[in-house]
Amino acid sequence: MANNITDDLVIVLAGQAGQGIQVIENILSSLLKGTGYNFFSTSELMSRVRGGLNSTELRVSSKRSPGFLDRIDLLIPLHNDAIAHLKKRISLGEKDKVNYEGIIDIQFTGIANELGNAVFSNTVAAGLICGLLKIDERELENFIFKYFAVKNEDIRNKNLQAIKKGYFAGQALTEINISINKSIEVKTDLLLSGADAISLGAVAGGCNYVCGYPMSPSTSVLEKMSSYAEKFDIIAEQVEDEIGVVNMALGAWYAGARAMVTTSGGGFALMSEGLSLCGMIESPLIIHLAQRPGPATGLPTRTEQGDLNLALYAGHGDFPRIILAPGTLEEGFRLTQRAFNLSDKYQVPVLILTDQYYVDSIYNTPVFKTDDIRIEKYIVETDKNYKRFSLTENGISPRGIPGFGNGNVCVDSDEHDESGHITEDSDMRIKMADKRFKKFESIKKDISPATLTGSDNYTTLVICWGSTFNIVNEAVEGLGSKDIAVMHFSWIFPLQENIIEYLNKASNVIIVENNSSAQFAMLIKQTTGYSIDKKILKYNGLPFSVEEVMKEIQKFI
Amino acid sequence: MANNITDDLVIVLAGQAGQGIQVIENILSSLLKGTGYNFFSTSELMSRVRGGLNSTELRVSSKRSPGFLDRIDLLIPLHNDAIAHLKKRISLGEKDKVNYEGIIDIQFTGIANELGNAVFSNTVAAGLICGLLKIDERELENFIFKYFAVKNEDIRNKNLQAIKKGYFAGQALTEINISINKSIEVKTDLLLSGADAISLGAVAGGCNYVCGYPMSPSTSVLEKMSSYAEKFDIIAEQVEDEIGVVNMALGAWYAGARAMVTTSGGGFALMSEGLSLCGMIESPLIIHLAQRPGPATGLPTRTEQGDLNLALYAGHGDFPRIILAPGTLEEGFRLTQRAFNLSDKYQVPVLILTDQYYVDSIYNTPVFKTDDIRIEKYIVETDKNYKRFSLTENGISPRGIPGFGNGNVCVDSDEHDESGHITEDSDMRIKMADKRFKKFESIKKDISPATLTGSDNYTTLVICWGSTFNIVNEAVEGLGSKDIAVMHFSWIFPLQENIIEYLNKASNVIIVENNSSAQFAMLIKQTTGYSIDKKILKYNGLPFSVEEVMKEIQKFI
Amino acid sequence: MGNIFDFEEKIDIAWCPGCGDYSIRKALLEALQELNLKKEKVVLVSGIGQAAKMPQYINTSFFNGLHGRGLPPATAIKACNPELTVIAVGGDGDMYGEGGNHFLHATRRNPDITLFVHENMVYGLTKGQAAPTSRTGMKTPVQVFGVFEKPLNPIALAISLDVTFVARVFCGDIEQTKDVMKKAILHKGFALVDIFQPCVTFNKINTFKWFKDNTYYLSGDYDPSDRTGAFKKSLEEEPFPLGIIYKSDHRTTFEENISVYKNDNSPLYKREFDIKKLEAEINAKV
Amino acid sequence: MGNIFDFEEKIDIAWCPGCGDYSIRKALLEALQELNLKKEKVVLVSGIGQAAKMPQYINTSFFNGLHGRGLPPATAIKACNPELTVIAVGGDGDMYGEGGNHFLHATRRNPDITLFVHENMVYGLTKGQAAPTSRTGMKTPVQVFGVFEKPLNPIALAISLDVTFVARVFCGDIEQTKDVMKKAILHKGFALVDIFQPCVTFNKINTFKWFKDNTYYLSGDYDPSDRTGAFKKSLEEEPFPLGIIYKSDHRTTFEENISVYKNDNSPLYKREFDIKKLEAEINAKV
Ligand SMILES: Cc1ncc(C[n+]2csc(CCOP(=O)(O)OP(=O)(O)O)c2C)c(N)n1
Ligand SMILES: Cc1ncc(C[n+]2csc(CCOP(=O)(O)OP(=O)(O)O)c2C)c(N)n1
Ligand code: SF4
Ligand code: SF4
Ligand SMILES: [Mg+2]
Ligand SMILES: [Mg+2]
Repeated sequence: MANNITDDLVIVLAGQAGQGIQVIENILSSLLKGTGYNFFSTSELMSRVRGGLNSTELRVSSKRSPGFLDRIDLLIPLHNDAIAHLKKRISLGEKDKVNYEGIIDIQFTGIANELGNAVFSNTVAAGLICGLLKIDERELENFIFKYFAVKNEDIRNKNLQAIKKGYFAGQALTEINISINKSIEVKTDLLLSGADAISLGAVAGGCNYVCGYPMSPSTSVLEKMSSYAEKFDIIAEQVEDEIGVVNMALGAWYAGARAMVTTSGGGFALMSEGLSLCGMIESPLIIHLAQRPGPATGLPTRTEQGDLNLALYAGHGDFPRIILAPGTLEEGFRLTQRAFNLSDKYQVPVLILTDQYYVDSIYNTPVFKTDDIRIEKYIVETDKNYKRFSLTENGISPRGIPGFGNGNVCVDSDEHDESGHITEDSDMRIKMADKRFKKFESIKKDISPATLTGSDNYTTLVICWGSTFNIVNEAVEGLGSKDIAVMHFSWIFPLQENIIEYLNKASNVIIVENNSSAQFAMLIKQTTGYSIDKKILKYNGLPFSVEEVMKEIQKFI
Repeated sequence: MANNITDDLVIVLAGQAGQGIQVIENILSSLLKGTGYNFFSTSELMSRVRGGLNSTELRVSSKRSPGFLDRIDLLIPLHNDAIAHLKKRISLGEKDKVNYEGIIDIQFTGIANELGNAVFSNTVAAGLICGLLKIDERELENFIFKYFAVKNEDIRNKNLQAIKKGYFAGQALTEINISINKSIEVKTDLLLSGADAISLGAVAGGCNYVCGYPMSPSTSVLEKMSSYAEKFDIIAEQVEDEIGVVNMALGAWYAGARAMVTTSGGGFALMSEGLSLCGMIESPLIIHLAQRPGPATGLPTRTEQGDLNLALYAGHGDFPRIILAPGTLEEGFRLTQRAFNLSDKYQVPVLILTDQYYVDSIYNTPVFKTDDIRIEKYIVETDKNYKRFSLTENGISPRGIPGFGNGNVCVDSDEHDESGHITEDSDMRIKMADKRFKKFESIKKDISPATLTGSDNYTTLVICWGSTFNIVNEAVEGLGSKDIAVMHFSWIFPLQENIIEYLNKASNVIIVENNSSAQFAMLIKQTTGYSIDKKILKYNGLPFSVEEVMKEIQKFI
Repeated sequence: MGNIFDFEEKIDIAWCPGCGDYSIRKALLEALQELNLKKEKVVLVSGIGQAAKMPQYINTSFFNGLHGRGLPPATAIKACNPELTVIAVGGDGDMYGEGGNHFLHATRRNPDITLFVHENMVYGLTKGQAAPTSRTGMKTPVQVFGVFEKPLNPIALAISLDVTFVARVFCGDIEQTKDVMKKAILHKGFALVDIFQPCVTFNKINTFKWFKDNTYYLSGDYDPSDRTGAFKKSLEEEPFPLGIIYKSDHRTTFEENISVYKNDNSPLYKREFDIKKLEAEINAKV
Repeated sequence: MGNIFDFEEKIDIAWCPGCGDYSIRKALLEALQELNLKKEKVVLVSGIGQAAKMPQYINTSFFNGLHGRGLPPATAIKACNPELTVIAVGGDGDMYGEGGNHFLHATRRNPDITLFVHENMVYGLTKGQAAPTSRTGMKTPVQVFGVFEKPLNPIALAISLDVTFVARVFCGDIEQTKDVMKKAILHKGFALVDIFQPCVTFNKINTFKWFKDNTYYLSGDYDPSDRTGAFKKSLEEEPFPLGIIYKSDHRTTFEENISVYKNDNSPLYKREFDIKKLEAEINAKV
């Protein structure tokens, strides 16, 4: 009996680190998206360079569906342990759907060995998928030629042969019928990872100084931005430690650059004191915080939304900050772009919270419009009477930089007077503390409200934030109920004040968070007094799957 | 007209750093307490070693009144700027009570100069106060002899002469009549600073490893503990930075010591990552965090309760912790003692929050009882099958240490299995995360409930925490209302769950916090949903005064 | 007879096949065994990185802490229980990069511990960025124009800090590695062994062959006790000298300077609390 | 004519009367003036401590950051605007203690900045604990048994790191201090001047007289270009040599290695954003 797969195909590749799964992902993402298929992929990797067991999910679909599914239509195990590994993962959700009888025996390694080397098995697998999807043979050939253009001829040819062998094997498979619609729009879509979206957003925000210290999963943004150094006039520097990173970035803003740092939990924790300095000297600062499961080293290559509390309160003393957490690639681009303007305008740190799932996932998305992009610079030329911390109505003092004008630009980590010099005057202290907080009121006016999707007349409201947007959204769509809406926050702090109206409108409020303590629910309670007791939490290092969220929501309605 | 001062005398000494105000404080505290007067003193100091303007308040009273008052009965200016300096301070509260006509001209420097050196003016001033209080001359002489015993004879004699000159001048003053009761109990009281209380508590907790990096106002505890090194078998080490401090302390606990670190805001911020490590390896750890106004360097020698949020959330990822904040010296001693047992029992970090006002204030308090003091050690001898993180009912795994038994004691900052080795198994991850949190349930049973003083049938409830206890208590007593009670928290986190019952009982809830954002009120709201809108906040670097709290409470009732 | 520091069951080692870390492990296992150390008395301490995983693969107690933070706990562990043999292990990023300040100041305290640094001139675990020791010109996904920073010279640095045992070995020579490890462990005071280690996956420049071609053994008549001479030697690069470059015994250790061991050398955990002393101290405050 | 780097009005200086920091300030003011630097083009950067208050008392722009964290912002400021003269100032605790790791690695980048460290062998601002440079045996309220750690030798350390301008002066000699400061500021690349400075309040051992008695001037024929010789010289203690101990010009600077200045030497803040390039990059992702 043939399996029919319509509109939505989930392929999972599993094998050891170093077996080249990433290569398959690279090839298929461009190729499939390029031929008009909606494409999504996400990986779960062990914290090791070789061996272990990793898996990558590729999702090919008729309509945009960039969310993680538990269901596996096609499992391609490149290693013996793969099935055992994934059986477990699947058991979380849809075990019953795994059809063990459906195993089709394709000897990837056998085929690859015919070409003289087992390393080609990944390319064979990629070919197989192309065959199943009936990709045009010429298109495939052209693509491969381009893809391996930089490699030497022998390697290119071997790969081409490998992919073709796989391709024919795939075409020959009668056990599976796949029908997925292609569309022309997809061809002109962008194909990006979360890390790409953040990096492009930073460039679009005028970022010209990037520093960081390698740390999964934030490194991809550091690497991307470093690769942009020449093209976009960016100083990109790897620093000795994260304390150096944050203090360097503050120096860069002070001297007139637009600086971003990129880090993860432990590295961000080390920046706490520097963040407090940022608050005191009222410097702009962009921090990209890609979360991973803690505490401590935790699960370094996996995903979690567990650092919200730290983002909210890191740094001693009181000072304002802005926290953003994009849900989609488009949002990642726009919010990061905007973060630079907001940070410059209000002279406060802006934190962009992503996570491993967000930065490493790839999908196609409509081309980002750039006509509304403005680099808003708030630097002023100083004169002899310039005072860096002049007390103003709204708390914002015009920001000068050294060397631009005749004034002294003095910033101080101690409490200071308007000129930036140390003071211990208790009245001045209050004026300065109040000034710093006054800015909060203006910031609130700039809040981008949460996205409400699903029913307008909801009785059930599902709250989520950051990277889970696509997953939760698809889950609620999947439930097909007229009573449910999803409220997704990408502007996290300061929290939108009218949220309480949305909560009160629902008889049933559910929160979905990829952490163990429902940190966003705590923020909501702390802001509104509203306690969300229905919590869907996950903290085993993996992202939510669409099915899982559906099932859990159903339990609550 | 003579001024009569009955039962409660407030003397303020003001002068430059280096003028020896601390010496007067030292002399008078022992002397007055030793003769049976209730004594309290507190200082406000600038962040400089010489110059500037500092002041110390000495309060001598018939009954125990260890709280800061705005009122000044006797101002002793040792520098020209003193009056201007204090006028301002007083203007916060009780300006009308300053009687400028009452100025009495005592030439401290003149008298000192007669002795050949202006440096004795402080001793003259000390003598004057003794004269005013009619201290027995012999008692004074004996005391001075002992006090200056270590100095050379000439210095001792000069000081004695100086103090006597002041003494006679004081006796001769007819403009002021002071009558304050002495009592025998006071003579057998302890006379301590907050730093002393914390240090003695640490010793009583079995502390045998102390490390830190100097930082006001926490240094006094580091110094005190260092001075105890020989007597109490303590390893005391100044470390290169606060990151080294926290990681060293974790190593010390791992090897079987009972370690404490002492730090302030910025230093604690730097420990954030280490705190998270503590959470992951389930190590005990005692952190004394003496708060000062932030952000950044802020007002380094002044007071604030502004680091509660950081204490609550420092460290990435989720893990349990305990936060304590003593209100009295007795509490400082007991809670610090207990912190070691709690930390060892639950294998969680315990934070003790004080502040500059707490650590630097001195007063007499009944002798600490020691009969109920137990050093509870939870270390087990290991065998070959020992597993450091064995999964148990209540989440607590018996804690072995290397070298005691035959087992391997393995701890790891990565997520780990029972034996302490790295794992990426998602089920084990959940088991371990749950295990860490399970301990929270047991901890809650150990909570010491808040102290309720004042009326039992209150309609107004004044909430406060940490160092403000004596001040708020005296303020509410002063209001003399039958409707007001004070609820003081020294066990901050996890927050006592039945607090909501107390809140609901009141029609009027007021919170008093020495910070700008009412951080404890936020914790209450986050825990209970209850929003306290009546806030008495102070964040100019100074402690509350009793009068100020009275006045502010009155506004709300 | 098996090595008691090895596991009886097969363990899953996360290093890449061919990684130099395997040789270092082999040398360490043999060194521990040949020194006849008691398993219960050995503690390995590390930070985070590929090198820092070493303790996971040795059958003893360990403290595998934070990236860059191996030395503070190692120092404290030895201080609290001088009966233990404490060995810190880490990568060049771990110990000289993130952990540089602890390296500087641990040497000033001079605890009687041993430090093995795997110098692979790259960040292995985070996939190939430059380490402080990376050679100038090396391109990586972050150092896209090539490393321009001057590579840290840990040997010169350690000699400037008067570390009293400073050695460099290449793990391709397991015998010398083991031999120097043993001497380092036996040395009284802080001992540094910087171990050249090829990272086969991310460092395509400083390969096994490169290390082989760019090192030489110190001659038999080399005098490691002359600090200035050792400094001069430490400046030699490509080829780098291998062996014990500086050694001296003029310094006291941290533990020797701690007051608690003046009259009693038992570890802290064995000591009893004397409430009488506390009471006396309290009463002195009356 | 007044010094434009001084204030016209009287300022309140928080140092103790008699503190060596006053002499350092005097030397610095004069050095800045004599170099004819434009006031608008000078930025002082510091951490926290008594020494780190220096920028507060010079009439220019400054970044007075966190304890120990002067060098990272100083490096970045110079990198973002190479037209500025960037001088970092700090105490021995600030720069060699809390900030030790930045010191290590800033020297590897070699930004064209100058670092003045006030070596008073004590923590001044926090009232008298040991600094990394405190001499062995010094008792303090924390080091109750006396310092046992080996004092950090910043000169040896800097030479081991190949800092290309390494000098030590005593602020008691304002002329030499000024002279060396000027040379350090003019030097291309990272320059360290370690300045002996008596702390009259908390360091009763290393007094003005002590420094006077325990220092000597390098002779005219001393050759600061020989690194090994300089290292040897740096090991001389009590008396300590004063002057430029090591100097070389073989290293490139951080700014010279930054790609943004390859074809355009204007500071970052002057540059315009080119949206076309962004659009091209976005479109390349189709
Ligand atoms: C605070 C912090 N920053 C960054 C990281 C990420 N990280 C883990 S290992 C490592 C460097 C590994 O290089 P090295 O220390 O040289 O060890 P190797 O893997 O080369 O043996 C980094 C940057 C971390 N775990 N913690
Ligand atoms: C993170 C942090 N830790 C500690 C302090 C407290 N602190 C301020 S200055 C200082 C040391 C001062 O000594 P040094 O750097 O030698 O400067 P000096 O005052 O002697 O000139 C310390 C420890 C701080 N401000 N921040
Ligand atoms: S990445 Fe390099 S250092 Fe790490 S295990 Fe592989 S070869 Fe060894
Ligand atoms: S404490 Fe010492 S270093 Fe600080 S100002 Fe006074 S004399 Fe100078
Ligand atoms: Mg390495
Ligand atoms: Mg100093």
